Amino acid sequence: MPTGNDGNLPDWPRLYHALYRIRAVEERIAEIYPSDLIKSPIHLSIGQEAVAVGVCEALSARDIVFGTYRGHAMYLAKGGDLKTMMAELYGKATGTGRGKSGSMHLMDNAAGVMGTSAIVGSHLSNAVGFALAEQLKGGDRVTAVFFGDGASDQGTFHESLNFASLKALPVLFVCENNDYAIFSDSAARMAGARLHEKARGYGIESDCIDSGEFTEILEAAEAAVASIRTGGGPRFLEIKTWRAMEHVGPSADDHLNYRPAEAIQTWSRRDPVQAAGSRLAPDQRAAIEAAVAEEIEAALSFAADSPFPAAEELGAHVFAS
Amino acid sequence: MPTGNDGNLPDWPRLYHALYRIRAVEERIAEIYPSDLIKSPIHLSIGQEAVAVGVCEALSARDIVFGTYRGHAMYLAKGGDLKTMMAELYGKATGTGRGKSGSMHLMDNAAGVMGTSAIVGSHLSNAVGFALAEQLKGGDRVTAVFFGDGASDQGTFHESLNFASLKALPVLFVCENNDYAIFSDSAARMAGARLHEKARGYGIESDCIDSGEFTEILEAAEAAVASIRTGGGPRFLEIKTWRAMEHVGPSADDHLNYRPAEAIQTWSRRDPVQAAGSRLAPDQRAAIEAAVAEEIEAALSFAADSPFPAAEELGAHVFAS
Amino acid sequence: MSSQADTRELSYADALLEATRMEMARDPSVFVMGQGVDDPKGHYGTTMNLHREFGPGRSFDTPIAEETMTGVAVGAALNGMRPIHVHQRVDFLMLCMNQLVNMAAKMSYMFGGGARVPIVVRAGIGRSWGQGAQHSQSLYGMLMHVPGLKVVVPSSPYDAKGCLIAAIRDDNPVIMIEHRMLYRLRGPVPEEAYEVPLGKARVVREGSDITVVAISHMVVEALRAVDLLASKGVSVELVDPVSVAPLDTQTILASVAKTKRLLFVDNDWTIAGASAEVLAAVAETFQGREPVQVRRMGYHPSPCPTTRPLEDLYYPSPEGIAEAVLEFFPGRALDRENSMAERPELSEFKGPF
Amino acid sequence: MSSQADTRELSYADALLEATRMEMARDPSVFVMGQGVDDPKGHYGTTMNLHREFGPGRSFDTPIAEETMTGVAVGAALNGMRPIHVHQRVDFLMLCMNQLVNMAAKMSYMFGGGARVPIVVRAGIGRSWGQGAQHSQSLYGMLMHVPGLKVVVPSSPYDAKGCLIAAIRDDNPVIMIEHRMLYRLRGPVPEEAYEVPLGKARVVREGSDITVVAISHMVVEALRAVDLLASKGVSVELVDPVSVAPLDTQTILASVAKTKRLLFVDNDWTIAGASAEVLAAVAETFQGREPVQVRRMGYHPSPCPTTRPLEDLYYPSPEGIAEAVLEFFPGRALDRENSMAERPELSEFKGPF
Ligand SMILES: Cc1ncc(C[n+]2csc(CCOP(=O)(O)OP(=O)(O)O)c2C)c(N)n1
Ligand SMILES: Cc1ncc(C[n+]2csc(CCOP(=O)(O)OP(=O)(O)O)c2C)c(N)n1
Ligand SMILES: [Mg+2]
Ligand SMILES: [Mg+2]
Repeated sequence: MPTGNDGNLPDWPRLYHALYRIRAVEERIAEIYPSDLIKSPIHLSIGQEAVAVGVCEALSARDIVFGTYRGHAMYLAKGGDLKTMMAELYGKATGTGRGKSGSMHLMDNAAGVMGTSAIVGSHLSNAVGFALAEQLKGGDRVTAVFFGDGASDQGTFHESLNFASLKALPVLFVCENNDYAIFSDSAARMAGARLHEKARGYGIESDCIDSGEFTEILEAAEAAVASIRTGGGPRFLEIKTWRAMEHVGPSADDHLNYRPAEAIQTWSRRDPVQAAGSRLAPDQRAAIEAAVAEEIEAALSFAADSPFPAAEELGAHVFAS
Repeated sequence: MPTGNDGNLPDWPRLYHALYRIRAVEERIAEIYPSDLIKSPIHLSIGQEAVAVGVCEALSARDIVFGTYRGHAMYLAKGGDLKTMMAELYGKATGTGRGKSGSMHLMDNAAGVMGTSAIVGSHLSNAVGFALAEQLKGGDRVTAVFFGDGASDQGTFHESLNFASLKALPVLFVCENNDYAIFSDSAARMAGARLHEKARGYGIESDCIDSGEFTEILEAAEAAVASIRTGGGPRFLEIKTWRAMEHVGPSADDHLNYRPAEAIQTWSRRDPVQAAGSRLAPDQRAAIEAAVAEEIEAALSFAADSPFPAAEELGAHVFAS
Repeated sequence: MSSQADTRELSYADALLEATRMEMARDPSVFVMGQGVDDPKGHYGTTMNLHREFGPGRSFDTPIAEETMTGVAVGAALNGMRPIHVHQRVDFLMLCMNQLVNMAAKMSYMFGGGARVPIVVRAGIGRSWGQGAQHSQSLYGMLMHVPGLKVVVPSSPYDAKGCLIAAIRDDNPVIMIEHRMLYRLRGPVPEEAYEVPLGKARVVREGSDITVVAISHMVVEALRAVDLLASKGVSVELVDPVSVAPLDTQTILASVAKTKRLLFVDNDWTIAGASAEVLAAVAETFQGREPVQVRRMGYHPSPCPTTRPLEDLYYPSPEGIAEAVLEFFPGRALDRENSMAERPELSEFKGPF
Repeated sequence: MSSQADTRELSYADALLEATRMEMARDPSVFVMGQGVDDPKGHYGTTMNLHREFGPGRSFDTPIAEETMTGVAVGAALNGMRPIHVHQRVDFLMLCMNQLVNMAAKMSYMFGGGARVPIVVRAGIGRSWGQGAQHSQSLYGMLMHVPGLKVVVPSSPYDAKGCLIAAIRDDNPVIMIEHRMLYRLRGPVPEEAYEVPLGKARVVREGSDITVVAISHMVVEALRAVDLLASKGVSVELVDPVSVAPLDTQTILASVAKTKRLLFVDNDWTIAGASAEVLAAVAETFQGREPVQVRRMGYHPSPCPTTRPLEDLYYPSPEGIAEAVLEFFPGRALDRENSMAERPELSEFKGPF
């Protein structure tokens, strides 16, 4: 797990490990999916890993993240447990949510992953509220909230930015702008200025990274987190990225031709995992990949060997007690 | 009723009539209120009349307005019937809504007053939808929607601006910015840029009038309506104004000291009704005022003499048929 | 119903598409809006290519902004249009309850008849696999509480087409609840346009020993239960309310008056929902003067879990329904081993959504 | 209850204020948020000067943005706080149903116990005059449909204080429905902090001939009806559920088992609401084996009109309740002329809101 950055050069082996690990986990999930071991919708982040890893690298272990149904990358980047994640996908009692969460609602309190939601946009205000509580308590944790471009269609996006700015809350808004909400491109949904510009309209310092470059993301995130941590109030990052697979499910869907071929090519050239991997010596890279493969197989065994929840579990946890 | 402007100088006698008539009606309502003839909350526009009259003057009789519970001024400025309005306030069967609307839900189809709502912000999207239908049908009516600064707190404000801009709809957003939502001043609710600037963020041409000057409002409204009518898409007007009375009810409440004394004085000097009246010769003014007084008393008699709705009316109109 | 026997078969999804196309062709004020309605999947095919056939102004994608887009539909309706607003899931209606409950449901009344709001809100419900707490609700039990809203829950292709046409032509807000596991269900659907009256229950199967009322996909499940009961000598009368608001309690109560037994199989939570309303009507009607036995079943009173073993317990099943029926008849029991219904729409589902 | 007799009297509003102050003093994680909570009226006095006493961080005004502010409360709760979110009117909850139903009600379950959401949502309901269609709903009948939400409807100052304290200390989302015509009602309230258990009905008046269940302000109206019935020889057992979710059907059913008669006076629409749920429970419990007579009354099934003559028909009244009770006892009738209850909270109301 990334443990914060000390201002030195990026530690590429560690970063490649983080990026590659997410990729490998998701590719393995896609491979397994047709076997029906995972009976829950999966929204893969393949292609988008740099956002989660770049931002979580800038966060400390105690910081908090909120995310969406497309949450595997964020969960893993923040240090979420892989074994319990895989058990959750398999619907097992040892899963992050005892089999009640599935892929869409991963959570890991110990790692600061406060949960993921499948109602587009609805978790932004939860993150803002978490940050409000942090401010009220005088704590120094930063809350980062990941969301898609589609979430910005919702009024709560604006209400959340407004309130965060009004109270100068320690929250980092991270827009993973992959330009699509399912098949709908942002031009069909959004008028006017870009999102980070709209965020500035609320008096929130905002940045955009359009290149997909990992180091740019990392630097912007570090600057933002540092400013938030020292009482600078909310910050906003709009990070362009690209979803390589279909919106939901284990496959690619570019044969449906809803996205421009040129953009597909551009972003395939920018693949963040390949880019990071190419910075390493082949044997170093191979060692990382082998270690990841081993970890994944161990997690899968854990998941496979775990029991399904007992019938009594159906009625448990409706209320906390 | 104003019938649109022909580019000549303002017709002050007519405008004063429109402004004074609203003022006089509301003052009369405030006077009557303690007698309990009006058993329904009243939100007076005293002090804000220039907005409604200025904008409606720029609209044609066939154009459409949507407004709020603070709707008397808009209703009257757009040509809503005074008799049925007063009957409605008295809860009578001859009222605009047969006694089911009260002051907060005035409507006059014939005058293009499409209704008023008491859920802050909720009618913006209705106006946008009305304009969408107008566009789909190829009609040329402009839809204007009046709302307070408080309504802009709601996410639907943003969603509505976004969609109106996206579809280039013939809708005029009119923000009556009296700086308060009940006792809450806008600084306690809003961060960042001013509202008309936020509107620009959606690619909507926007104007602000801070002076309270009637002619400025009128000119801005005429320019906006002309542009909308010729296919220029939505426009936005932020018009600063001042509520002279309490949020709801017949009295002033400045003794509660929630608004700066200086602002109270400034806006009292800017009273739009006095300003217009002072442009007229005293006898001309007196004649207008006398005519208005007569009209009001006739409306009150109509209201007083009308019957209450029969018991069967309770179950009628749950569904349209 | 006999006239349907000769008619062509369509899937539920195609019946909805056909209804929409016919109404759009007939009436230029009808249009379709909603997230993804013009996308390559066309909301399970139900809006497929409408934007091509009728132009992009009459079937269009929207921002993900349920509150405002519902308000837009309401406003368009006030200007004479008849919008059909499509939502992937009823859960998302929680974002536009304000427009539905405070605006659409109120306007006719609060303006004394001066406004009408002919909108159709189509919303998907239902399981597939692992949809979880936020994508598995039904909520018609909540929506039917509000005067001014009509709520229909068709279970067959025939009713899907007829209800949608009736809903489009209705001058009021109509919410249409569509279970995803029904979209591929096939059944007879007349080619012409026809209306299924909103507020009239349908007796799906006549019987004399017990009245089973089931809603939406539970009608399919209840029919399977009836098959499982074939050898048990229980004559089931199966009633589909088709609409929960208005709710045709008369037809249901007439059946109960005959059978003296009622099992309500809800497709939702039962607390203060459709089944509560019908059981209350039974209490009011019979006033304990006759020994009318009642029972309701529905979603387990919890959010929906994702894992299959718990999901299977969460939803009523054909076997569970059959067992519940038999409990009304002491001494008869189901042999679970040899009584598992085929449920192709569930067993053949392979994801991803 | 006898211990209350000696205690000091407080108004319902003051009881709420006292509960809030005590809990804020006891527990630094408790805070108050909502439109106007720090304004000169302090939400009918219930939040008066809390910002002065505890600082502006612990009682603050919010933007008019119900969805997001509810989400903020949820998020703060996830971070260990216990927010009390105050709404002038339950109607505005239609703007935050998503946060209540899809988020707050789901989190504990969908994270397998990994999250808890201790929020209190206070919402006003009820008439005064001419509030109309958009400011007169109750909607607890809708909210109680959703597993994961608790919904309380206290009718007395004693229960107001005790329920609010219990709600604040509860680890789950609790919605508290407060009728405006109760705020000035006075009654005994112990000085110390105490909890009224959420989910326990209260027998307000013991009796043997008929069980009347009434909710919120209808408890007050039903007590007046009982007075009107004094000379009619009908012994009424009056039960106040106090909480509709969880709903203590046991206490109600025990009373009905005794009286064999139930009149439910709802403070909401009855369709698929609290009264439907209780009548359904009666049908389930007695299975028509005993002649249990039932009836429900509530808001007229329409939006609320503004004019007083229709408003008077829209709401159950003491006289209407008394007449409904007498209909259970053929031959006895109310002399309307000489039986008009005093209703100071309504007759003395002079606006403006
Ligand atoms: C409130 C709501 N409306 C609609 C949906 C259906 N839906 C699921 S994902 C999605 C697209 C979201 O796009 P974006 O926010 O850009 O995230 P991405 O999937 O691209 O990561 C939509 C519309 C939903 N889940 N919630
Ligand atoms: C959704 C909603 N939340 C809260 C309220 C309570 N409320 C009534 S008027 C008002 C203030 C609105 O202020 P503004 O929009 O500026 O209009 P003004 O009263 O100043 O004309 C509020 C908060 C409401 N009616 N609707
Ligand atoms: Mg996206
Ligand atoms: Mg204002």
